[in-house]
Amino acid sequence: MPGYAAYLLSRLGQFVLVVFIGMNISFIVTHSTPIDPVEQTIAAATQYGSTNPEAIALMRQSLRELYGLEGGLGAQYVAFWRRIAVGDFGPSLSAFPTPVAVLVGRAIPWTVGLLVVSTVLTWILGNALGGLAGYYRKNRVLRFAGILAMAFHPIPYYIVAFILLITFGYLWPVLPISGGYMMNMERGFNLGFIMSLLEHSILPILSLVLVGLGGWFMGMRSLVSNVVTEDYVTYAELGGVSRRRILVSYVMRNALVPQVTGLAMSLGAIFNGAIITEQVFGYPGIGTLLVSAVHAGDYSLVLGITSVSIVAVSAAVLMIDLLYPLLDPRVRAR
Amino acid sequence: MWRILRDLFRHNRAFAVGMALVFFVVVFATLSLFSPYPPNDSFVVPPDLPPSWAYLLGTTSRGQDVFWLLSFSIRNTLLFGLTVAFISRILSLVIGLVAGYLGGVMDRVLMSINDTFIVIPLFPILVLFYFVMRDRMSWSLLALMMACLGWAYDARLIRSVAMSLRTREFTETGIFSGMSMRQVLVQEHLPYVLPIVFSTTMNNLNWSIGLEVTLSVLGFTDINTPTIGVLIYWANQHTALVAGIWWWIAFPVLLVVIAFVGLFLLAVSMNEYIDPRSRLDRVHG
Amino acid sequence: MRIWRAIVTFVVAVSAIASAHAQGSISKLPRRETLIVENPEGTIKNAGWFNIWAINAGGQSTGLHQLAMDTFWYIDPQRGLDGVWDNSLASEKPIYNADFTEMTVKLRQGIFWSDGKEFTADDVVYTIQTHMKTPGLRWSAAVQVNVADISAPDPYTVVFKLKKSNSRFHALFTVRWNAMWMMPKHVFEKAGDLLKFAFDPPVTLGPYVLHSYDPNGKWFIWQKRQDWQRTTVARFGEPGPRYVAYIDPGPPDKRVIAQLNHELDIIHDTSPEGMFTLAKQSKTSHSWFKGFPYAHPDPTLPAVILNNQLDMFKNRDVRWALALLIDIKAVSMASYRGAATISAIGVPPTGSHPEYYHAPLESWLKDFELDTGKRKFKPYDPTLGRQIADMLRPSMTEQIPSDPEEINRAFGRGWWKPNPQAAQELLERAGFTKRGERWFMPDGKPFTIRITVEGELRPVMTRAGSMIAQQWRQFGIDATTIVAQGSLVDRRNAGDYEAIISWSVETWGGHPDLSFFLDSWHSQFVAAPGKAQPPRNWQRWSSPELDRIIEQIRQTGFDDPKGLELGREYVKLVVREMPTIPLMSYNVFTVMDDTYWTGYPSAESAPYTDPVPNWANTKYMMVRLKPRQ
Amino acid sequence: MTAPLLEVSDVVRTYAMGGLLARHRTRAVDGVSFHLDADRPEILAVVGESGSGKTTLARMILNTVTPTAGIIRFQGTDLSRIRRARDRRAFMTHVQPIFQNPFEAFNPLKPVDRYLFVTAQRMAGLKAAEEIRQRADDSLKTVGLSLAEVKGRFPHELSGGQLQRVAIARALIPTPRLLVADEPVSMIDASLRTSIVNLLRRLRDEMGVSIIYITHDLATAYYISDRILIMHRGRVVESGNARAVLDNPQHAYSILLKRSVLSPDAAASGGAVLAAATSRYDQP
Repeated sequence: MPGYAAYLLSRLGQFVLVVFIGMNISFIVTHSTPIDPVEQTIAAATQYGSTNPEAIALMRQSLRELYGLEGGLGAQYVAFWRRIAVGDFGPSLSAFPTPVAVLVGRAIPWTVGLLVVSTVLTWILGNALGGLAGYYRKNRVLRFAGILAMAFHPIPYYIVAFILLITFGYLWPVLPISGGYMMNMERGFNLGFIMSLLEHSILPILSLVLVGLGGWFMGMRSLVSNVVTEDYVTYAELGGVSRRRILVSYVMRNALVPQVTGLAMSLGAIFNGAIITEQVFGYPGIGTLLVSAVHAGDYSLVLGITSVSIVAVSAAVLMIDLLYPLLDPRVRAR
Repeated sequence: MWRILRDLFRHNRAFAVGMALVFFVVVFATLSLFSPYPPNDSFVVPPDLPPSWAYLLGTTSRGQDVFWLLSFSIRNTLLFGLTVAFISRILSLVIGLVAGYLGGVMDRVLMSINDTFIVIPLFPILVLFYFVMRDRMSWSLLALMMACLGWAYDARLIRSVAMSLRTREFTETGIFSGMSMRQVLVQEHLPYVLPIVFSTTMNNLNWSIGLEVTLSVLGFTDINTPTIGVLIYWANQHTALVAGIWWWIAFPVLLVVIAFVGLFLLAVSMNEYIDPRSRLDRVHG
Repeated sequence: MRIWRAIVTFVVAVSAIASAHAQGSISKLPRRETLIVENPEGTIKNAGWFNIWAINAGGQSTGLHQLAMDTFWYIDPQRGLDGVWDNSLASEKPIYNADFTEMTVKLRQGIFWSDGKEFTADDVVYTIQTHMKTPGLRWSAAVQVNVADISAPDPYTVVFKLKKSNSRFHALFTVRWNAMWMMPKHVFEKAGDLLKFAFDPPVTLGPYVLHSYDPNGKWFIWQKRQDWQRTTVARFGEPGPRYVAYIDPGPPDKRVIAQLNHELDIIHDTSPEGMFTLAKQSKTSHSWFKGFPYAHPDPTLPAVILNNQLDMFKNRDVRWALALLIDIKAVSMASYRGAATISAIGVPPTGSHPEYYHAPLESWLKDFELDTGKRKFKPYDPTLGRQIADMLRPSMTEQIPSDPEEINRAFGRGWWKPNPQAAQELLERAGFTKRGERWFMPDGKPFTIRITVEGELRPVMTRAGSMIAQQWRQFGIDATTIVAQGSLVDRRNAGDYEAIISWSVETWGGHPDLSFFLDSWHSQFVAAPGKAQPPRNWQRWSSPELDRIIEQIRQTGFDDPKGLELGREYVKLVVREMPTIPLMSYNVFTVMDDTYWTGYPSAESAPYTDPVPNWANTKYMMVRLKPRQ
Repeated sequence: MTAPLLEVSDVVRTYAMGGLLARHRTRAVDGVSFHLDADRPEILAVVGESGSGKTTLARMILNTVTPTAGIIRFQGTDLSRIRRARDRRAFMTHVQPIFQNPFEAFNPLKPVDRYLFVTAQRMAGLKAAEEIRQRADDSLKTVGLSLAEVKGRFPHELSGGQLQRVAIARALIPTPRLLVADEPVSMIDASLRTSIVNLLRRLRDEMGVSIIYITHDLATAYYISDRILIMHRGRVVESGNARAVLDNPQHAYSILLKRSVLSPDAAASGGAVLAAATSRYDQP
């Protein structure tokens, strides 16, 4: 049964395989860390407070039972897949008994909202500028823009974020520096909340865009330079098609194909969160959750987050692969 | 080879400037060999001094001379980035070209491996890896680990170009001329993917150094090896930005930017040189 | 070009939105009635969880245990509002029988839960019995190990029957940072599975109730109870702030910025440099000490903890040699920029301890002799605290006190004078050899020490560790630091480290009794190498002599003056044996902003409590805070 | 009785087309059979409009596309059995392609002589540099060029006609038995076509090479081929002696095809009865 159906099936199979392997790797890595959630819990519970060694031993035992860590690695592995099968990640260990799904669900809208906007914005700006710069290679302004974008690109993100923070939060304090919205505000669909939401997202988005721009710019620039060599562009140029039309409908359209792939993957990858952004701007999201889960040895939560991320990225890759043959007949012919 | 470089240097201003900047950074990094202070020692000079003739780039709150500290840091950071970039470029080139050329089952297998690497979330893996490795975690191990995690995306990019190269007739000519797969890939296809390799190298460098900084800022690296990340880590621990010790941050950032702009200009001019279109232009003209 | 126009438009739009919303509007609460406090727990993963009895399910110092909880007694790490000891829910001190197998508690009357129900012995009995039969609660184990039975002869009296003699059983209900809190019976008995009960909103015993919270755990706002007079702090007056917000302000730099913008009234902790910045730039910011070293010394003793189960540290000579290689002045500079309160002995130099331990023992320390085998010498240098002050005076000028007593209080007294010569002799006696520039252990391997530090989580301690590694390295020991952020707890528990910068000494601060940490130093609790060790004897040191001291303390009443004698015996023992190398107190740069509130505690004028806001004891601060006119 | 040079029997090749929902399979080549004799070199023209399956057929003969059904044998060897690299190379020494677009047939970034050398080295098994050069030069001379003319030249420095000759010269280096020429003249200036076409004929006559000449151009097919296959939508609609078929087409499609290709300027070039034609059969 050759053809697209077979392709679809085999690609789906590959998707399942990749997700399976990815989740297994996550399982192995998370469970091979030396961080023991029980010890973390005990340490946090007894920190600064009174400790009775005998009581600690008892506590250790009952926590082990509570967290379901008694059965050893094999049993945990089976339990992991059994839960995944019903779409459940079990309870978080560091916020027992709250389900992992609840914690992840609370954080994800923020992460997705922030990163989708900034990723798409960065992508559009970077590709537009890069495309122009790749096509009008002699243009001074664009050359300068290119150097500027590249100069910004290598500045460690942490620094960029912090400079923005100091500039707009302290030297010229016009923007809020912390949180996703104003403290003590009714969440909901009302103007005040939305304005507050926008206001709080400006700095995080701006920092992400500034730093991310260079990559897309650079990629698009070189892709366009490549496409420009293709015959059809030369023909179009000779045929008297206007430069702008060539750029838009001949050059950009073709150069964009790999960039769309990149966009899809970046969008998939947003489920990793933006850890430094969240840290610097105190923005709620999955990154902070992940770091704290790692610190707490909360396998369930780490696995929950990585699994969501693995599925999201795989799905993005799958989508691209399924759409690719429909867009590019040369690939289909194979 | 030398002639090409000389010509580039003479006629291509971007190349000349890039070369000069990179040379500057390399010289700076080499200076680390002559540092009067071991890189990890603190309070060898008075702390918190702004740039002056005695301390060209000022001193840190840890009593380190920023000038010498920076020479170690930039050296290690660039070596780190280049190591990651080099290893991961080789991986992505080999896998991308082979998968694109062979297609079929082999492509499916390679891309499955590739995709697994793409979908595994990097950050938690690196952090967990740090915990698993504990005291053995080092600069080189991190570089190796990141190289192994950093090739997949570009391999996919290269594969897509290789796939379209595979359908071009000159590939058939090569095959019917009796070229081996290696020959076709290296001699026929490689020139077409080199521009991508160059620009992804820049991205990869940026990515690896950025990730190193991120991990360092969060404290997930070996802080005994001075790198830009570790430098920022310490500056951050001393709230240097708020405390007004701007030279602790500004000069390292400036140097990183110089290094990158230099490398970028080199990459662009090299790209222009190896780029099929400009190569054709050149031979035409 | 269009793109430029788009960018310009975007920037203009951003500025417009920004300017339209003037800053300072961080909440809709009336700012003058709101106290904004940093919660060092950061972002609370599981914000909607207020059942503090379930282990770590939600936050603790979100205001929950400071403003909503209550228990029998509090010991203040500083002077206290009315003495160190405060009878909170109890109306008097614990009453033990002669052999410490029974403890009777008299309860205060007229205390009400925030939902209007009176607090009585029923609640206490319910709390204890629940913990006895429910494993997995925060204090279940402690209750199960100790309590045989509980009864309430009348609504305001409870009697604990203990499983075995325990003169410190009341410590379970005595707040030092926290303690076992009382549950509202009428709420919890209807709750079903207690491990799955979120207790949202919490019914409180403290003077505040929950007003609102961020589902993402960035902030928690508490509101003063209408009937605050029916709570235990009412004895000291009305709490000042109508609202108290506990927030996650982000990393240390941001806390500084937030306070400079007057958006954060109390910073829990920042870096020394952040503190200096605030001291320089903000007229309204101040801290525990008026000038240098600013920070509040917590009753906690960071030390170089050596793993005494490792062969290389089994010999006392080696441990002492390592101590003599530390230049405490440099460590103080590197860690706290000099703002450290040093301590040569095994109790923190804070609260009432200098009076009880440091001052009285100073003459003994001065006479203390160490024998290297080649010669005898007196390692203690009583002037080191002063030397640090003198070193800082040129740059910090009038910030540095000159009164010797003040210097003692702020910088500590003396420490061990660096003595590489003696260290060399001690190491050689222990069988170590120096070849070239490097030291080798008796088995011929290079003498390497990896010092584990906590990194970002304890920046100051990380700095101290780096400096000590450097000093050891300069002597020819291959010493490096390892950041074990996150895994520190596991490694410390399992003895999977060589040296660690951490603390195994924590005390009440206000009270000379040392059992709080010392009881767990008994050799009966030392785990085999590789096995998890219960807190706090991380150094895994066992000594028959110490066991004898601990056993005697167990037989002595809490306020018995004999306890102090035994405490001093412990101090002398650990000076001789040096199982850990004590460094300094854990100084916390808690910075308070006067813009909206006054009446914060301070060392000079109002040492009534610890200002460090994650301590449950800080509830006392609320009654002293007054809005600034 | 020796095996035929090439034997194509009932070859089918299908492709899946269409989107996610509306999929259908097209038969690019649908049951084609023919054979070439081993002892009598000939030019077989495969004629059809674009999309008629002739290129797919060519690729199957070159063994770069596998048939969905049917068998192709070259000198008695089933092409689908050729798996090892050595066998494949042996096959390629006997069967060589000539592509439609000479500008595409060579890597624009490489000098064209390189392909000649590589072929001489790897396909003809020559080792010494001098021998290799000699062989390349000989081969170029066969097509009316010389090594001196093309040495170090890049594809864009040569004209289409020259390039196509270099391509043919390269294909001839391993002394193949069969050339598969896929529209070898369609991208070349009309004025140069005849020379290429004549060259092909000369190869048949002088070197005994069989040629499968794929084209949509009836004029040249008529001019040089011995036999002809007319393909329409993957099927052979008519075949036989070229002149017989073209002079008197039977199938409706062939008639239509013939009617639409006559052009006035064709007669002018080369003195042939029919010459190059550029227009195409209109798609239904």
